[in-house]
Amino acid sequence: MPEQYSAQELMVVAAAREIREDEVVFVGMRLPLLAFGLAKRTHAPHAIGLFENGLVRDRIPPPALYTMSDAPNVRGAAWATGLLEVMSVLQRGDVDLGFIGGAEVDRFGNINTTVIGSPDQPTIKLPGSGGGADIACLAQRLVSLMEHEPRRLRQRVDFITSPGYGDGSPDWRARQGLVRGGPAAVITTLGVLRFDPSTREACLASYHPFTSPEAVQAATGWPLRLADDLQPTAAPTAAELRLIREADPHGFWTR
Amino acid sequence: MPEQYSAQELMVVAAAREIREDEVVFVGMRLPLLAFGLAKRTHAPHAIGLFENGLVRDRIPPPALYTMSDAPNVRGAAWATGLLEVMSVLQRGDVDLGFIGGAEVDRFGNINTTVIGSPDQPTIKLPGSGGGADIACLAQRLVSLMEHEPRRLRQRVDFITSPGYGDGSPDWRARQGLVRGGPAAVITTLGVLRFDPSTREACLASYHPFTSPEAVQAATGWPLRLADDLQPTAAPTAAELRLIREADPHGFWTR
Amino acid sequence: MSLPNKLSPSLPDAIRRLVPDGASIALGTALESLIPFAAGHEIIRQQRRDLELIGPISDMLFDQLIGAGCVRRVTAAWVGNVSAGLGHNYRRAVEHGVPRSVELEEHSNFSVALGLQAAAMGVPYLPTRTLLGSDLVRLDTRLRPAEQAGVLHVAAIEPDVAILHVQRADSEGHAHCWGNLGVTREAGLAARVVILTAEEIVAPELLLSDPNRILLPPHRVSAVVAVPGGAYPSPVQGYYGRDHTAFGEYHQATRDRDGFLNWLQHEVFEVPDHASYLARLGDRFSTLRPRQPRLAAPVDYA
Amino acid sequence: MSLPNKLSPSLPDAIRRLVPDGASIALGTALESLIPFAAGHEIIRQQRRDLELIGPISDMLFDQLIGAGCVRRVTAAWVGNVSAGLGHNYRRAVEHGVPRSVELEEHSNFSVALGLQAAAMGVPYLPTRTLLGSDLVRLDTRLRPAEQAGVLHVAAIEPDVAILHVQRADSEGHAHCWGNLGVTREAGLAARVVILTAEEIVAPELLLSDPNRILLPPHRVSAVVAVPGGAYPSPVQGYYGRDHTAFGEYHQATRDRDGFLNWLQHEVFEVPDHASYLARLGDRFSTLRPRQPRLAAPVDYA
Repeated sequence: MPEQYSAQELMVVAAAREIREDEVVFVGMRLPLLAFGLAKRTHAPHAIGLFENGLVRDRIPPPALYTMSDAPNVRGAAWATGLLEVMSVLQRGDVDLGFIGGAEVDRFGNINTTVIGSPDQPTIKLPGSGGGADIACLAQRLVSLMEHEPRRLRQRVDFITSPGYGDGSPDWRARQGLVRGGPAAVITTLGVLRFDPSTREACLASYHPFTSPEAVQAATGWPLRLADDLQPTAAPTAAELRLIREADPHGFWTR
Repeated sequence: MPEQYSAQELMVVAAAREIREDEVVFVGMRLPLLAFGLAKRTHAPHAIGLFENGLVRDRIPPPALYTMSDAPNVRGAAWATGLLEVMSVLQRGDVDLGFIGGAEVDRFGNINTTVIGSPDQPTIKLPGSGGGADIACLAQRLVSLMEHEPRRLRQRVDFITSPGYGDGSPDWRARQGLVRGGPAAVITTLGVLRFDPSTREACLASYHPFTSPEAVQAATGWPLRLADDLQPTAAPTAAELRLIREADPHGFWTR
Repeated sequence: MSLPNKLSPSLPDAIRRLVPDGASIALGTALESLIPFAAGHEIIRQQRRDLELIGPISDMLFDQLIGAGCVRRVTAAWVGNVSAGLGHNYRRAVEHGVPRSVELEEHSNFSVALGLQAAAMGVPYLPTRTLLGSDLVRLDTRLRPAEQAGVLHVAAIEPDVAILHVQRADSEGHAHCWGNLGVTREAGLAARVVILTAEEIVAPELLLSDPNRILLPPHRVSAVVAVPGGAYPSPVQGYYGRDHTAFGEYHQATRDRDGFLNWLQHEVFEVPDHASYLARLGDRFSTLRPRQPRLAAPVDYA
Repeated sequence: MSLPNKLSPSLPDAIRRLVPDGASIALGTALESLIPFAAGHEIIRQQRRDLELIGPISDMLFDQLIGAGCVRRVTAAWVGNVSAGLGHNYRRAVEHGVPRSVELEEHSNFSVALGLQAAAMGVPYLPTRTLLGSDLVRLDTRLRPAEQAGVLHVAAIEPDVAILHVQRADSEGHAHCWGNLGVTREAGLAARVVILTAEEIVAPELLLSDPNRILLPPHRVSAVVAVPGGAYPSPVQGYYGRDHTAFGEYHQATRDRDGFLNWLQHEVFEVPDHASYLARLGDRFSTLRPRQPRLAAPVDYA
């Protein structure tokens, strides 16, 4: 009988699968940090992780981290330095894959973490970019993680903090001067969205086993297209769940 | 009976006197390094010295250094870092006084360490700027040290590696965009030249006790003006000579 | 032979002398660790006003200073609570002007670092390829398109004051700081005045024995203050871990304005100084101490 | 858990694989110390041609490579012999085209560092206030006036290869390097290929015990080679001092072209590898070893 798992645990597994062997990954905190550790313990043992506080790790992150600056994450790091050094590695083009979270994402993968409403008259002031905009601009591929609700997956975000494909026109990123990158996937609590190479539109590539394509569409703020090869997201294996639960023993991030 | 001393020893003493208490000094090698040590052991114990290899020292340099990167100069440094960090401190305006050497200097304090003849058809290829041009552009005051010969103190240098007052027009540095600085003194084997505040011309401020104003003028490649308060350079005291000889025990730089 | 004494007799003294009303202050420069909470709380106790806060991701301390009414302007990449997300005081100030409205200059982590680095390097700007296509460029006048396409210039950010918490320092301004550094070095090289709060004051010889680990050249440091536990509840590598609970508790306690005012009274105003605060914490602080050392491999400067 | 093995079986192997004819190579990045003389001599033995050498103040090694006919172009701030001043081979090449003419891109120390840093940061240029009013700006096309008055832009310098000598490294590309660093880190972050020559190969755990001292992120390192004594006659902090006499002797021996060719034959071509060279030096090398350790103060990462 398959083991029970949370949506967050499935998101960690889906995010880990985005990491390929030998890649340099801009990690950040929360679920992506767990995904990085899972990938290193399974299919990508040589992956290297960057943290914007000024750390690079090539060893498996220790368990029970609450922030990237927790002392155990510093111990055994492959480089402890400054934010500028790590961001420069990113800007140079060395980062294959970057992860970010967000308050809302739109049809073309643009992410808002700045403000709901207008900057002059905010309905909700969000905390801001952090390093998110930098990763979205400068990584070779971007994967974002998000709670799947209609108010979070929107036709158009109120404010583009971290650029995706802009208005969806094929040369939008190039016109901004962005020399690489763009969203590869949005991993949500309900499914995985990927971007149509011609329309730049986010489409449902897989839905999590506990939901349905229709339910995902209903929870999305635009008419969500289904990929031709739509399928259920592969459930976590027992081994994957064990590794995630070792890394997040109190279920702080995944329960 | 006054002690015998070399021209180089007198130059070290004269250079040390240019360093004021609490100043941040861009030091470099050879005689300026000895001058920095002497100043710290006499009138400027709190002076801080910068070295372009990436060192900052606030302790007295150890004796018998041949290069700024000799191991004893690193030990006990107040900062061991990179060239860019030290140059950034200079560019920020933190350096009160910088020392440089040179192959030739002209009437307006411009220094050439690049080429005798033209860059296309060099008569003598000189080693180049090193950090000299940076110090000349960015320190609050510049002091250069030079052998005094007519071919080295010239009406006009073949090539301005390290800018002084350019063509001598009062706003020359400002027109180049230089926000500060300019030569304060040229200390030679025969005397100390200082710059007329109105004409920017190097004038003889003092001649070393073993020579005469006329002999200095004869060894200079332009009609050298004498300062109104021209006097002999104060000879090194016995205590100063003892300290210099402790720092350069084999007389490598000063004999 | 040694440099003049920069030791400040107390944190209140250093704040009084060096942090005037209206100052721009870089704080929380290492991101989640080494946050100078003790110094920030002393600023609140001294009721400084009209400050500009400068930082990258700035955990909880910015929210506290904003709620206490000390802040006129925030120049930062992220303001909130790393454990819990949003910062309630930041939201109240920006959404409703409570206790006062706050001007924002919103950055990414990279752009705020580049602005500080420009000031540290003494140049008017630094170029970058980040933030192209981000709406932040429309709002932030410090970000300007360069002549060359695909490049932005980030104008220099020169704080009046940087308050940096370090593991150990001496009376002359030398300091050792290790772990993730964030923008600590850039802020220290950029600011007009640098205050170091240190877990320990040690002999200069100890620090000069490892010059590669020294944080800043000594002439850049204005004052050094011994503040053991001064980063609590944020972590200090080698000294104590993070009190995660404190961040969650703060988030819960400050959901409404009255809750924050209670928190402020109890956690800041009723506390005469940081030593009393730690004494009151008792075991809660001491259990954060590491159980066994993890020493770095020896290094020989012979 | 560990990264792939980057250890090269020998210096000749690493040079053969990673330094092709025509490559641009950053060398001598720490200025007077940690100069990779052993690697440079191996490049001479393998008779590489048409190289571009990149560096700040570059002691004696550049002069040797130029005299050996390996060099097409020099991008540097200073080429000579720090102990003696001029470099005879450099003069012969530039003044008389012997053994071949050499293109020059002349910099100041600061501008060459900024060019490397621009490449390390992934930007097309970095701004500076140095070199304004210097004739170097007229010659060096990498230096261009910015739109803003009083600012120059230094275009990025991206070496094909950086050869960096370090105190200790492991098979995965982690390295510790201490003392004055010059432009070592910038060159390592800028170059397409990084070769580390190391006094010692140590266990990764030793290096990871002090991540703040690690030189570069491991993905930037292409190959690691054990070359004890590999910087001789330049110094390596903690391992050996500078052989000042060697610099003076070289200056005397290479005053004319025949003298240099003799030197080259005896000091490079007749030497099969660096270990043989050190063996031949015997006491002359071993007396440069420090007599007693000078350990850095312990640091606790707990």
